[in-house]
Amino acid sequence: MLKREGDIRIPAGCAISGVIDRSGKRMSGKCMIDSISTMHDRSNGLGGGFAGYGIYPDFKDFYALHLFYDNTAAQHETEEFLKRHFEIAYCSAIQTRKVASIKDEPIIFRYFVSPLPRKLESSQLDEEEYVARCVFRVNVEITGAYVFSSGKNMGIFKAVGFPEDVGRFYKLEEYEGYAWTCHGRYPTNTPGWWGGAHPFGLLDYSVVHNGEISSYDANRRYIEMFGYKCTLKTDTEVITYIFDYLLRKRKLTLQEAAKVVAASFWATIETKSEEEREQEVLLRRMFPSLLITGPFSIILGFEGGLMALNDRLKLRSMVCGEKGDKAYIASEECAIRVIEPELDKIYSPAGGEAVVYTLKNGGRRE
Amino acid sequence: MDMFIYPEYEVVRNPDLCIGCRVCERQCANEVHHYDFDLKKMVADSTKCVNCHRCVCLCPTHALKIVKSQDTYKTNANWENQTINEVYRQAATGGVLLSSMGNPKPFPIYWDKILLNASQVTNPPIDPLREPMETTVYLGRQKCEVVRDGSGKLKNTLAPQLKLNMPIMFSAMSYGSISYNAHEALARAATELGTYYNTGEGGLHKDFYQYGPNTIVQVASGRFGVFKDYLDTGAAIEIKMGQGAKPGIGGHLPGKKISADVSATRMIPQGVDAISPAPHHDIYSIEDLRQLIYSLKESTAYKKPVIVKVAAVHNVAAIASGIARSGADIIAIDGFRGGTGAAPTRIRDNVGIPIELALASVDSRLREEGIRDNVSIVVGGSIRSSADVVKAIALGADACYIATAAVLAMGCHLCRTCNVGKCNWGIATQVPELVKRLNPDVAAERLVNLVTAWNHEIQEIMGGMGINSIEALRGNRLMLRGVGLNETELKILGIRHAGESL
Amino acid sequence: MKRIYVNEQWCLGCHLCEYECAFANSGMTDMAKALKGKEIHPNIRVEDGTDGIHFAVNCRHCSDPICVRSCIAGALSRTEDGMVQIDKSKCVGCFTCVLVCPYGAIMPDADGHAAQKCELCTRNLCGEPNCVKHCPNRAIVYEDRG
Amino acid sequence: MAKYVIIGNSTAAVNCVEAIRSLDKEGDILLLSDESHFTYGRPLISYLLYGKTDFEHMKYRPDDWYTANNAQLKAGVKAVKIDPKKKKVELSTGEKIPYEKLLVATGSRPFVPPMSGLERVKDQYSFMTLDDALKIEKDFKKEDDALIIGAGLIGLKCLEGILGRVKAVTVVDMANRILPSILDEEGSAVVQKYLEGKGVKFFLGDSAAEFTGEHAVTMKSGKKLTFDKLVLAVGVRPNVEFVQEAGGACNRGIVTDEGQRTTLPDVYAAGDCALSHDIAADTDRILALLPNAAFQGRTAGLNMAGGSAVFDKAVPMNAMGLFDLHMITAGVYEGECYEEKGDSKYKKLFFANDRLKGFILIGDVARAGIYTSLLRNQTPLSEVDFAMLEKSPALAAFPPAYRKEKLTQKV
Repeated sequence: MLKREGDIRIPAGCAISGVIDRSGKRMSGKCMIDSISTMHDRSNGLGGGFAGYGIYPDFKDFYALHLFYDNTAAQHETEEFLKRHFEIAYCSAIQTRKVASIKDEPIIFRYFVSPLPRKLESSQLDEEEYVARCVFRVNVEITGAYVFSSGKNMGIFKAVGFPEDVGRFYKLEEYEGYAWTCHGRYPTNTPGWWGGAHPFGLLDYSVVHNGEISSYDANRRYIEMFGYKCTLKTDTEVITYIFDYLLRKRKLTLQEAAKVVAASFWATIETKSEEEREQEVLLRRMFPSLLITGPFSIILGFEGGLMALNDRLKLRSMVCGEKGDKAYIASEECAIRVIEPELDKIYSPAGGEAVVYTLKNGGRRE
Repeated sequence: MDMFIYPEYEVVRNPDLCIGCRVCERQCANEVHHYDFDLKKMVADSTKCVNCHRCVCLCPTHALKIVKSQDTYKTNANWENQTINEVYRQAATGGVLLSSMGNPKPFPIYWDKILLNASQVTNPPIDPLREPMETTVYLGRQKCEVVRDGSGKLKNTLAPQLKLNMPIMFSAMSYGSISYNAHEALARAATELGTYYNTGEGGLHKDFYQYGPNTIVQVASGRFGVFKDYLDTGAAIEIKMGQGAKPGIGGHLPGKKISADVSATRMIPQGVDAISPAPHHDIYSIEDLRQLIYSLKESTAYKKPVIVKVAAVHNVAAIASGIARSGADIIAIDGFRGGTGAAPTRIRDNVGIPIELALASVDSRLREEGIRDNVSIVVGGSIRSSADVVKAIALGADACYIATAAVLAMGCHLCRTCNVGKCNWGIATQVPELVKRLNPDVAAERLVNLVTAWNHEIQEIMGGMGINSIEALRGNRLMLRGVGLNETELKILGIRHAGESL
Repeated sequence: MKRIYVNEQWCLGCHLCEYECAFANSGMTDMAKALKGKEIHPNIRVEDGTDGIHFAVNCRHCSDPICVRSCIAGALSRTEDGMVQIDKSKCVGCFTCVLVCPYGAIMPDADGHAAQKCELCTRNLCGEPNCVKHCPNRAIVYEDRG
Repeated sequence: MAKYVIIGNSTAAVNCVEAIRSLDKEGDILLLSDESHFTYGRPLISYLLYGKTDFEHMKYRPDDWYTANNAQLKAGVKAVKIDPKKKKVELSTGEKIPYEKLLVATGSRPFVPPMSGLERVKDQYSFMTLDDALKIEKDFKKEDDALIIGAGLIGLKCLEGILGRVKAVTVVDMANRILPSILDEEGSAVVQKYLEGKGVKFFLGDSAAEFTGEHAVTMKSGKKLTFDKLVLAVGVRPNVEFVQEAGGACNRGIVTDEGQRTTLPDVYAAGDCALSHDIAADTDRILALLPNAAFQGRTAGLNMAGGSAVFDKAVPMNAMGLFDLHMITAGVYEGECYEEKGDSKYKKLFFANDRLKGFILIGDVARAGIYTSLLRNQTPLSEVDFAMLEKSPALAAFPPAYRKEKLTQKV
C-alpha cells in the first residue's frame, strides 16, 4: 500500500507561479488560477495550492490557522488545545465549492487566534516561536489534525487535485491579496494527501517549490536540532523551516539566507570582492548543513514580499517578469504571459540568484 | 627447546625465472634470501619471512611469490592453527603477544553492508567533469552568534576552523613509530593536497616545522615533544585520549627506536624506552579534559582548534557528548580496526567497536542533544576507500582520517610486524639503511595520487547522487541503505534497508 | 637535454638498474631468458661505498665530452641534442675512452673488442632509460637540468 | 680568401675546424694536406692491418664532414713556407695562400738514424701513414719473415698488425726493453713475455751494425739476422721547419703558449709537431698522442675564432692494446708505488707529494679514467679515499660534494 507524506519521503516535480503588486494593491486569486492552469501538464492532479498575502485585512493582527481534520474527534481535541493556548477571535469552516475532481475532502477550518498573554509569558518564548511550537504540537501530537497555514494576514489553500480545480474549490476569486503564489504538484510515489500539497507554510512564510533536493536528509537532520519537526518529509517543508530558522531565528537577511541555501561555489566566491568574499565564506562556514543541493526553484512568500530562488546550477526553469508595480515569477513564461501579455521586462534569474520583490511601502528587509 | 612452529608463509621461487641478481637478498632486512655459492643459486629461509613482499615487488623477473603454507595441525574449527601457535609462543616466552596494524579478525565490516544512492529521472545526476563539485570542508565549531557591525555586515564570530580541500586527513603516526622520510612524505602530501597530517605523539622534527600550516600536533599522555613552539607551529592541536587499535592501553616505543633524532624530537633520552601512560595522569574526568583543552587554547591564544581523539568504545556517544560540551572543536573517533605501530594482540583484536556504529551513534546523539554543530566529527579506524569516506560522511562525519591506506600508498604491505622495527619498506623503522628506502619524493607523490584519486571518486559518487557539495552529503543518511543488516544494526546506523523506498 | 642523474641519498644499492640495463640492451623481451645464467655487462654500474653509500654511475653525456675528443677512430660522437653515442662498427677497442673518462662510465664490452656506454636506451626498444624506469626509489632520474 | 688556413688534415686539424665552427659559422676554412685521403684516424693503420677495421671505417669523421663544416680540403699539396709578414703560406707549386689565422698541424715524420748499408735493403717500410699501411698490406706475404727495428709504440702496433700476415716477426731495439716510453721495466717484461707467447722474437739492447745485403743484417752483438721485409720504427721527428724558418720559436717541437699560439702572429700550432707542457713531469715535451692533438687542435681553433681557450692539462697517457692484452698508462713513474701483480693483472700507482704521478694498468683497465682524472686535475690525494682507490677506481672515494657536482648536474 502506498504510504502518505510523513511516513515516507515524497519527491515531486511541479509547477510554481507567483505574483506581487508592489504598490500593495490587492488582486483577486483568479489571476493565479489562470496562471497555473497554463502549466496543467506540469501537475498530475495529486496536489495543488495557493498562498495569498494581505487577504485577511480585518484580522491582520491575528494568526490565521488553517486546519485539516480527518474527523470531528480530531477537531474537538484540537480546538481544546487551541483554547488552552490562544484567544480565538473568530473561527469557521473555510468556504468551498463543489468541484467534481476534488474528492475526499477533510474538514477544513480556519481560526484567527492570538496567544493567551499569560501562557505566552510563562513560556518565555517570543510570540512567533510560541505559535510555531503550538503548530508543531498539533501536527505531531494530534492524530487526524493538521495545521497547514499559520501566518498573519495570509493564508494557504491546498488540496489534492489539479491546482486550477483547487483554486475554484476554495473560491479564491473571492479573496484579494497583494501577493499570491501557487503550486501544481507532480509527486512520483504518493496518492497525494491534502496536507502534503504545497504551499507549505509556517507563520507567515510559505514556500512553493519545484524540484527534488538531494541534500534533504542533511538539511532535515540539521534543522531538527532547532525544534523543527519534519512531519511531512517533503522538500518544501524543510525548505520552509530553513528559511524560518535563518530569517526569523538567526535574523539573516533574505539575500544572506539565499547565500546559505544556494551558496555560490567556492571558486565563484574566490572571484568576488574581498568584502563579498568574506561574507559569503562566513555564511558557508556558519551554516554548511543548510546548503541545499539538487534541483529546486522556489518562491518564498513572506509578509510584504516574495523571493524567487533557484538552485545554484539552475536545474529547474524559472522566469521573472515585471510590469509596472507588478512582478511575476513562474516555472514557465507562458504562466506569466497568460495573465500579463505585455511585460516591461522578463528574464531568467541565474542559479543561486535571489530575486526579491517587496512592497514599496516597506516589506521586510532584503 | 622452543617448539618449532612451521612458518605461516613460504617463499616460493620459480627457478626458471630467477636470474640470481640477488636483489631479494640485498633488500631483505630479515635475511631470508641468500645466494648459495655451492649450489650456485638463490635460497630462502621462510622461517624468517614476515611476508612484507619487498622481495616479491622488487624481483625483476617476478620469480618470487609468498604463499600461505599448507602445513596444518589437525583441522579444528575451535583451535585454529594460529590459536595453537600463539599458545606455543606464550608457553615459550611468558610474554604478552604483540602485533601491529589493525585488527585482522573477521568481524563484520559495516561499510560493506551499506549501499549508496544515485539519482534517476526525478533528480539529475551531476557530471563532475562539467560542473563544480565541491569537497572543501571546514572543521571546527560552527555554532556562533550572528553579530553585525555598524554597517550591517556580518562579523566573524566563528571559532578557529581548519580548511580541508577534501574530507580526508592523514591520521596520527608518530615520528619514532614511523620514519623521518615517512613523516616528510605525509607532511609534503598534506601540504600539496591542502589537507592535514598529524604528528602523532612523538613531537615534531625541526625540519618539518615548515609544514606547520598543514600539521596537526598531538598532545598525548606521554607529552613527548610538547612545548610552546610545537603547539604554536601546528594548525590544530589534538589531545589523544585513546586509539582504536588499543583502547585503554598506553604506548611503548622500545629504546632501540629512540635514535638521536627521535630523542631530540621527543625530548627524551636516547636509547631509553618511551612509555605513554594508558591515561593522561592529569585527566581522570571530563572536567579535567576541559581544563586541558582550555590550557592549550590559552597557550595558543585561542587561534587553533582543539581536537579530542577517542577510541570507539561502547559508551562513545555519551563520551562524545561530554567532549562536545567541553570546549573541543573537533572530535576524532578511532574505530577498532585502526592501525598501530605496536599493540598487545589481545587488545587489538578484542577491544572497541566498529567505527561505523560509533560514528552513527555519536552523530545521532549529538543531534538529539542539539549540539552537533558544537563540534566537527572526524572518523578513522580503517577507512579503506573513497566509498568508505562517502558512507562515513553520509552517516554524519565531517571528514575522515586515513593512516593504514596512507602507509599502504607509501609501500606498506600490511605484514603487521612494525613492532620489530625492521620495516623493509622504510616506513616503520629507524634503521638508516631501511629509512633510506622511502624516498619522500616518491612517497609524497603516491599519497597525493591516492587522495586525489579518492577525491575524484568522491566527486563522482556525489555527482551521481545529485549532490554538488560535500556539506549536503554530511549526515544525509537517506543516501544510505543497509544490506543484510538486522533491525538493531539499522537502527543504530539510522538507515533503512535496501529496497525500502525513500 | 634530458640526462640521467643519480641521487645517492636514495640509492639502495639493490643493483636492479644493472640488470634492467643489461636486459634493455639484450634485445630480448624476456628478462629471464636474456639474463639467466649469464654474466651481465651493463652500461650502468652501482658503486657500493662505505657507510651504506650507494650510487649508480653511467655516462654523464658531458657537454664537452673528453671521450669524443680522444676517440682515435671517430667512433664516439655527440648527437645534435647532446647525447654521446658510439658507433661500434668504427670502434677498434683501443680503450682510449676508458683511459680518459673521469667517471669510469665507458667500458670494454662483453667480449672486450669494443667499448660500450649508455646511450639512454635510444638504441633499444625501451624508448626511455630502463634503469630510470625501474629504479625502485627514484635514485636514478631522467631530467633536463640544463 | 680563406679566413682560416690549416696545414694538416688529421686529428689536430679536424678538431680545430670543429672548434672554429662552434664560434664562427661563416669564416672560410681551408685545409691543406699532403696526403690524398679523407681525414682518417691515424692510429688505426695498425688495426687496418690487424683486420679490426677497414678503409671505409677508418674515416675520422662522417662522409659529409667537410661540407657540413663548410671546410675546403686541398689534398695532395705540400706547404713549404710561411710568410708571417704577408700572412701567406707558400705551396710546393709556388702558389701562395693568404690567411688571417693559420694553424700548423703538420705532425711528424719517421726518423731513420744513419745505419750502415741500409740502402742495400729494397723492402724497407715505415709505419706512419695510411699509405704506409696500404703498402705493407699489399707487399707482405704469408711466407715472409719480418724484421721490425724499434720496440716502441709504433713498432709494436705494427707488429700486432703484421704478425698474422707473415711467417714470423723479429723485433730489435737498442733499448733493453720494449715500450720504454709507456711502461716500467717490470711492465715491459710482462708484455714482452705475452708477445713472446705469440711467437715473436725480440733482440733487445742490440742494434743493426750493418745491413749486409738486401735481406740480411749484422747486429752490434755480432748476431746475424735475415729477413724478407724490414720495418723501420725507430722514432719520429716533428715537422717544425715551416715555423722555424719563418722565425718562430722551436725547441724539440714548435713552442706555443697555453692557447697554442706560436711566437709568430696569428700562427698556431697543434698536434705532434707542437710542444706540450707535461704537468705530470712538469716539463715541456712532445706528447705524440691522439687525444693531446685533439685537445690542442680544439684549443687552437677556439682561439683562432676569437675565443679564449687554454689547454693546460697535458699529461702523457696511453691506451694500448696488443692482441687481447690491454694496457692503460699515464704520467710518470716516480715516487711511492702501490702495486698489485697477479696472473692477469699488473697494476702500479705512483704517487708523491699528495698527488698521483702516474699509473700502469695491464690487463684490467676498467675505469682507468678515474685515475687519469686524478692526474690531469692534480687532485690532492688527501681529499680522496686513496686507500679505496688503490684497490679499484671508484667515485665513492671522492668527497660527497664532488659526486654531487658531477652526478647530479650537467657536466
